[in-house]
Amino acid sequence: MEGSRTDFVVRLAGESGEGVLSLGEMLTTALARLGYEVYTFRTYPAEIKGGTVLYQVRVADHLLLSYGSQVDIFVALNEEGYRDNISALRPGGTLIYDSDNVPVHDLPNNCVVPVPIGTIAKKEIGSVLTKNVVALGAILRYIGAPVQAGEQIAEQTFKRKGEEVVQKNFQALHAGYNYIEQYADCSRPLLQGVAEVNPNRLIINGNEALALGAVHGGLEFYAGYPITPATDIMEVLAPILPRFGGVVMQAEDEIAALGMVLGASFAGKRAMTATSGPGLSLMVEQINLAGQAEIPAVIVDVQRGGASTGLPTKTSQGDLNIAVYGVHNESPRVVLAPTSVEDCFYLVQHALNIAERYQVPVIVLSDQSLGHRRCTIPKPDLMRVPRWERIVPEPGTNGEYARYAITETGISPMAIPGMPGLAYTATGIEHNEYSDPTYTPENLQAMKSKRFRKLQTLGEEYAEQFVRIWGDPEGADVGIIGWGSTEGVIREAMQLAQAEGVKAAALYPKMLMPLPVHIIEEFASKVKRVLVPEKNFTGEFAAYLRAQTNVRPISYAKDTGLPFDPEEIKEEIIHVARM
Amino acid sequence: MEGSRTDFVVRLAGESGEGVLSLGEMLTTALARLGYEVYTFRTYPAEIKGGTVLYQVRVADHLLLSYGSQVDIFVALNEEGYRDNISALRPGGTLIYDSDNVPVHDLPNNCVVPVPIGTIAKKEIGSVLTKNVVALGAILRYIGAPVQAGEQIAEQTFKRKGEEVVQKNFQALHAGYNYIEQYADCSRPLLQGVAEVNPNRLIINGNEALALGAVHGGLEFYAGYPITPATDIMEVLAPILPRFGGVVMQAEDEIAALGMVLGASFAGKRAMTATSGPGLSLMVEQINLAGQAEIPAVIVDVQRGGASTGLPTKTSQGDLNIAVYGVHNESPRVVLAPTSVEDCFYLVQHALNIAERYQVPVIVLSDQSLGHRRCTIPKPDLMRVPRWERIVPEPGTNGEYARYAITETGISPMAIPGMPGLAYTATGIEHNEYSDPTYTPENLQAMKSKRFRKLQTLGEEYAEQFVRIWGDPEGADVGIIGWGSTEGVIREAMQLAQAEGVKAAALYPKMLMPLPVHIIEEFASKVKRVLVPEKNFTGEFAAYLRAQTNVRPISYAKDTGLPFDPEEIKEEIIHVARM
Amino acid sequence: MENTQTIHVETQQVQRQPKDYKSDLEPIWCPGCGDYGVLNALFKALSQLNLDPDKTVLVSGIGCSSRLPGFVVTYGFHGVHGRVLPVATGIKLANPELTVIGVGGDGDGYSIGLGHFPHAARRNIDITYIVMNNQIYGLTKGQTSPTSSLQFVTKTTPFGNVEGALNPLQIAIVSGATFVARGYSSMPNHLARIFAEAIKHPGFALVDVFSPCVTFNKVQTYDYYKGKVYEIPDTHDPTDKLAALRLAEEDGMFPIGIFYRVDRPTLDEQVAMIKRQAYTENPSVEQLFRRYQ
Amino acid sequence: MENTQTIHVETQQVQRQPKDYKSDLEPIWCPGCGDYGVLNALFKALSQLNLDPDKTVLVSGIGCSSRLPGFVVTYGFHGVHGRVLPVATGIKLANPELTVIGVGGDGDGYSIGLGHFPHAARRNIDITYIVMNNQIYGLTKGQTSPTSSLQFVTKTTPFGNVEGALNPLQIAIVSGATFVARGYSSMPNHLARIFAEAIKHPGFALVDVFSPCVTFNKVQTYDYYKGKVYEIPDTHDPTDKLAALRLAEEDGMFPIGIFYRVDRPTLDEQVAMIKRQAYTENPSVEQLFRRYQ
Ligand SMILES: Cc1ncc(C[n+]2csc(CCOP(=O)(O)OP(=O)(O)O)c2C)c(N)n1
Ligand SMILES: Cc1ncc(C[n+]2csc(CCOP(=O)(O)OP(=O)(O)O)c2C)c(N)n1
Ligand code: SF4
Ligand code: SF4
Ligand SMILES: [Mg+2]
Ligand SMILES: [Mg+2]
Repeated sequence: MEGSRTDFVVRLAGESGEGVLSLGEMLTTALARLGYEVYTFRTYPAEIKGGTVLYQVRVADHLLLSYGSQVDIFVALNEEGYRDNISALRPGGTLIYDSDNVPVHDLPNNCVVPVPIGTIAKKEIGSVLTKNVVALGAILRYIGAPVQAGEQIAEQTFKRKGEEVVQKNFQALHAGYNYIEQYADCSRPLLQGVAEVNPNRLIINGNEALALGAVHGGLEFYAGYPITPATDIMEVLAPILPRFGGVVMQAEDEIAALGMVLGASFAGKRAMTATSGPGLSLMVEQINLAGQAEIPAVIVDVQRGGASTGLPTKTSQGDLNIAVYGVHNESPRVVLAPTSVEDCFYLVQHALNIAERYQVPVIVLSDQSLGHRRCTIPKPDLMRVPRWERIVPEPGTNGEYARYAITETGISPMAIPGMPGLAYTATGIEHNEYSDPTYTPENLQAMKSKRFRKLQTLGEEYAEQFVRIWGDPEGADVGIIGWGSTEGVIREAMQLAQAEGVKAAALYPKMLMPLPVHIIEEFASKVKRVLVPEKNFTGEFAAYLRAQTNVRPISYAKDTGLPFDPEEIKEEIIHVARM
Repeated sequence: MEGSRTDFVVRLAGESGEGVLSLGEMLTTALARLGYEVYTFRTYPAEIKGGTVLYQVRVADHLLLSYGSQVDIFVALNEEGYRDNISALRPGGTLIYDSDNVPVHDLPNNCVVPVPIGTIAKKEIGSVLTKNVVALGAILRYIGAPVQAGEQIAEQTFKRKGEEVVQKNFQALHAGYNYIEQYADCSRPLLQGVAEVNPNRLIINGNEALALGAVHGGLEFYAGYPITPATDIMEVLAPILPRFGGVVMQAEDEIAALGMVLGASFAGKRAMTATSGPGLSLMVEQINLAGQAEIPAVIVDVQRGGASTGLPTKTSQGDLNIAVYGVHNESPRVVLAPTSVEDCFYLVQHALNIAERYQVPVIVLSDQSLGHRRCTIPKPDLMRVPRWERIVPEPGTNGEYARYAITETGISPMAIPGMPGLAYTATGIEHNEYSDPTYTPENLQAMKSKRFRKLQTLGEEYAEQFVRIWGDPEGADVGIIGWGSTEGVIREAMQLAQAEGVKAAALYPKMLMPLPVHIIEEFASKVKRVLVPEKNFTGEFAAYLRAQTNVRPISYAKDTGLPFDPEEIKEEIIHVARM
Repeated sequence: MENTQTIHVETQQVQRQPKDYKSDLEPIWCPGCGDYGVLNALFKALSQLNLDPDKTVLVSGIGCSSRLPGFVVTYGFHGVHGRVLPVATGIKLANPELTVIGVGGDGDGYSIGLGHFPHAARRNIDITYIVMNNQIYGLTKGQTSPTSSLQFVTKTTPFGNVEGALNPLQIAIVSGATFVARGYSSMPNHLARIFAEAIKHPGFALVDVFSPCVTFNKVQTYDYYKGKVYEIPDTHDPTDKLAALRLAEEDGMFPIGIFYRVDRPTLDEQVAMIKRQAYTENPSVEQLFRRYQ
Repeated sequence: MENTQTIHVETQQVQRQPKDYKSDLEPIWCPGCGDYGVLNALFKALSQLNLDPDKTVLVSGIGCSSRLPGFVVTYGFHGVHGRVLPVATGIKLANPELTVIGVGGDGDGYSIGLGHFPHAARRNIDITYIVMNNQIYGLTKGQTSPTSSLQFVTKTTPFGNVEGALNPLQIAIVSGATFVARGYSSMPNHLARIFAEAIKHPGFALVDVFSPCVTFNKVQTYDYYKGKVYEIPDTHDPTDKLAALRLAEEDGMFPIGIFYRVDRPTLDEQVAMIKRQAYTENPSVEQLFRRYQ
């Protein structure tokens, strides 16, 4: 980060239901369109109205790996938001606040900018609904962005509500912009220089990237049941998939959603569902059916905070255990975890591919912080992940087709209804090669081995391709093994640690089941100590590594509902290095 | 076993639906009533009619630990049963078979006794339904038991069908008995001496023992949904529990069953459900609710074979993973595993106690082989497990009661509807001490710690009491760490290994979560190698031990649908000792 | 109607006012949400019946509406999505002395929870079930629900809803519910009266309530219901099943009031009878052992 | 009735006989089980319609009855307990060319599976759903089911069943099913005719079949039905919803035949329409990126 000219963090906090999320999204898009890199985080209460929404955007002229450690500009739109977040503002940072709503006490170390946002919106513009656009104008001016950046996004946002609304919002934008121009005494142009606008970039979040990736990966059938924070995957797909000839169904619950997915997949379609913890729990029985009856299916779990209903709008990495172990008795499954917004686009294509080729359920573990992380990514490469098709048998004569033929790879060619002479009955009862119910010990051993052999084949052929290593493990003080959404923040923390003289390397396996055991053990053997940071309470991944590999890691498990902070991880790296 | 005079194994095999199970149960009870120890195993097809039923009973004048390794008398009632089982008959053993049904080839090393069972039943008695009682008579005579033993059990079995039926069956019994007397040329009185009849014994299976234990443990509410092999727990309870003032409800599915249990428990009753793998899968979401909202509940899982529908009438130990890890995000739970039929009676009382005192869901992992194992046990000691009651608060003033008060033990006194001034709302949303929804990181940490602290408290106070050690680990060649229903067979295998000069010891923790880590590590440190035998495919317990302790065990995981054979384990012990 | 077994009219005690049932937790609903009307009507009904908060339990699932128990001073059980009725059934069977009221949304009760609804009805368990039917999923920000109208546009049905709407009243009636009613959150006195009748009714009582979601449902608004909602005339015979089914048939107008009300033994009564029938003095496990000797 | 979109009458092909649909797997039902009659009637219906086994899918759950797909030479999906209808819906939406028939028991469909049944009906997905209703759980050896009669004694209800029986026909009708019928396994020709009509019907078709469990149900036996089962007279108007509901009302006699039959757009048709409406030539993900630039 040394040498970079622009790198700052804006945090917004305000009443739920008052347009804070929308303000954050507009600000983010406006800045990204100016050519800056952006990286966001948001969290909001589980209620529709009431409680505080928090939106944080980090802006820089270089690649961003986290949403930052400290806040440079804090925009407080309600009292509770102010109270809960003011301590995050760094000394010397700026507080911009709605002086109609927020009583502010002495802040000797900060620049303080009161803006009567409510009054401006109501009195000057004549609509309290424009409050967030007044704030947008004020922020843009304060950081030195041109007002046109705001106009463009306001127009796009309000276009479908009619010209009148657009004009009102233009007024609001300018009012906020001008207010700062006239009254603020410490406004600083934080946007240094002019970034170059790169058309080969997207401003997108993890859920959106995953949905688009699935469409590109040939998704033909989606069934789901709404649940925070996964619902927007279905909402992105609903208007799009039919254009590609696909179907999106809202089911009556998650059990039905996966039932429909399995039906569609059995009938030959690439099929997927997305949910969060409570929904995944309800799917457990049929995920097992998919493993046992060898029916392809992709199940996306956008993990959220807390057990049971827990903290539905917060983040966590708490579903690893149920993803890898949530099955009565044993059937094979694959578990993948994307590590970045960009990765969401690609990994879901792999998930669809693996499900089809290996006839297994594939669980994709995203999380709220990744799903709702809006940031700039290079425009995805549409050629990167080639399509794998299901292996189907030659037409045959009914009664002769061995649906569950025992093969070396474990993969048995799978017929699709409509194919002539291959009629068979898929079943979750233990069966022989011809899918007839069979209960002998010999058959059980043969069939279970065959099914699990598929994971072995997959692991051997592809484990390496799903591993990313950062830094040089050879002789590193600390080797981090992490998973999922924490990759960026860990990389940033490694840089920070490096600056303090501690050498760290990191390994991220995106395929968690089957686990690339040899690669992990090799990595671990090169570093002095292994640290496993994760956002949960019991250290699920660390325990999983202990169970599956010879690595004895140090677990850093912390469950807060919020993503890691790079400073915090840096401290932990240094702590472990000096242990 | 040296020095014992009576110890032999009878295996019965015949067509499903033709009374083989009932024959097995009559034979077992008759022998047990004569004073012998019995130990049985049964398996049957997943269909109501068709396929082969297998029933094996081992009879001895000393304590039995397994159903034996080799068959001394094989009774074949249908052709398929003969074909599939004849190889299990030991050289020198006897085949008794229904000569109307089973074509037998040369068996030079065996004594072969054809009995025209069908003809006798049809022609002589006039009812094919009496076939199994004809067989009973033949077997009793062959092994040297008095015919009265058969009369007593036949009377008891057929009494409620009327005197006529009883008389027909008496005839059948005698016909079979006399047939052997007259025609069999190698009949041997295998029952040596006269055992002493001990009135302080029960002839009972694991499911029955568990159901009675629950009643004795103060069970007040049971809701369940039928599923093999757990249904008989509900069937035992249904006529009994109302006599004790309790309620038994058949719910519409397992989700509803656990919902009812949680409702009843919330309302102050000791409540339980029982199911098998598929049902447990459906309960996952609400087990998590119980953990998070701190509602006592006991969930019995009588594990069955195979993933998904799998092998519903076979046995396995395949549900350990889902029992300990089957939860999205993390909430506390306790997992217990009874190791013998006798243990079922006691452990379920502990389960109810722990659920009540610690306000957690308690999963009890039994399995088909244990649930349907009928054997002789000492009459249970009704004083052994003292009752623990729920800790309730003093009456208060509504609005002031801190339902989820943070305490040192983690246990917060729990009010019961009806108690004055303590109205509160139980909730699965993350909450503060007053059960108000709360989403801050600090609260999350405090509450999650509090909830998990209960497991720590439990583990520290009671871990030791749930551990059984067999043999002396100090310097043992092999230290076995096992769980659940395999305890008896492992003990017998250890004796067999000892006879071949290999010293083994075994540790059985009946509390699997929280796991008595220190005790396990201490045990492991004393033995040369640690072997973990279990009836599943992936070695779930071995992996769990690796994850939770510093032990690096050798896994012997074998999934066949049938229990272990002591010879097989002995071989493995010797193999590991010589590794 | 006899119903002493279900509610606790404590004549000795002070008459509780509606506000006495209000908890310290402020409702988190959007201003204008229909659920406020439902909550207020419930306060009134509880007060009319002078129910003891310590002997009353509100059970809910997940949704905006399902947050209601926290706003009332009674015992409450805020469980998982869709499982109100099994939990309520368990509570009532465990302690028939309690007044048990299930509450929740149309998604909670008629979508994911639909597998329990006809069973609770046919069992005639003595509980009241209040559904705040806003024809949408509120808490997850506006998707179609099983009661959403045809052509309804949401983010999950951008081309318009193509699924026929469920008729919860008819389903309740044919499933065996013994009290079936509908109310409207903007008519709180009428609604309170229905709630009181439902709670007093011994058996399974459904009250489906139109409770507009002002934030996400732009079709079934207060305006929409204006002129369409009318009270069921006295001429309707609520014991006539087919008449009730006909009245509940969808025709663009919305009668509110009691559609159906009959008497039938309740599950809890019958379970109590079984207990009395089976009862043995000083039952002991020792006795049970005999069968296994 | 127009139904070319659902079934494949291949005039070019040889006429298939009932036995041509029989698979090599022998049914494992007890001798005398009603399910044999259902299987034979299904063979006949398939033959009458001359359905192509390669374009027909039987979907089932778990139970004695749910083993049926294995005994028929068509594609089959033998899933988990209670989830027939979601799976069948997924198959039909994925490939509307297929004829999709759900089969199962009363436990599978009306107990654990009841949460899906009204939804499939209101969506009017074009599938046929055959329930072998023996008023008991066969495979788990005889427990009460939601259609068991009052007082029915089983091992789980030793004091007699105290829960009212569900009326699956009425539930189907009020939920929006467009074809609702009942048959009897001992009248295989009548049953085959109903099956054929149901399969031809475009939309959700329920056929509830009395199919006695000779091993565990000692009340609803063949004798029991004798004289109680009668064919619905021609005077009945199957498009009259209230008349259908009345006819389905329980009164000790059991009419069989078609209770209700109407036309309404099917889910699969409407989903196909949405696809046509949304269709863009050569859709590309590249285009979708624009919104995110
Ligand atoms: C198993 C599960 N699936 C999905 C969700 C997400 N979810 C929460 S509330 C809700 C539906 C809310 O609709 P409704 O019940 O009508 O209540 P409303 O908010 O409209 O009052 C959903 C789908 C969940 N909490 N649990
Ligand atoms: C989730 C789950 N719960 C329970 C079972 C056990 N089970 C198998 S079949 C069945 C019910 C069978 O009754 P029904 O559907 O009426 O079929 P029938 O055998 O009478 O034809 C049950 C409860 C199961 N397989 N899965
Ligand atoms: S979102 Fe709708 S249902 Fe939820 S509180 Fe707001 S208005 Fe009410
Ligand atoms: S148990 Fe009943 S339903 Fe099952 S096959 Fe036998 S007769 Fe048929
Ligand atoms: Mg709603
Ligand atoms: Mg049945």
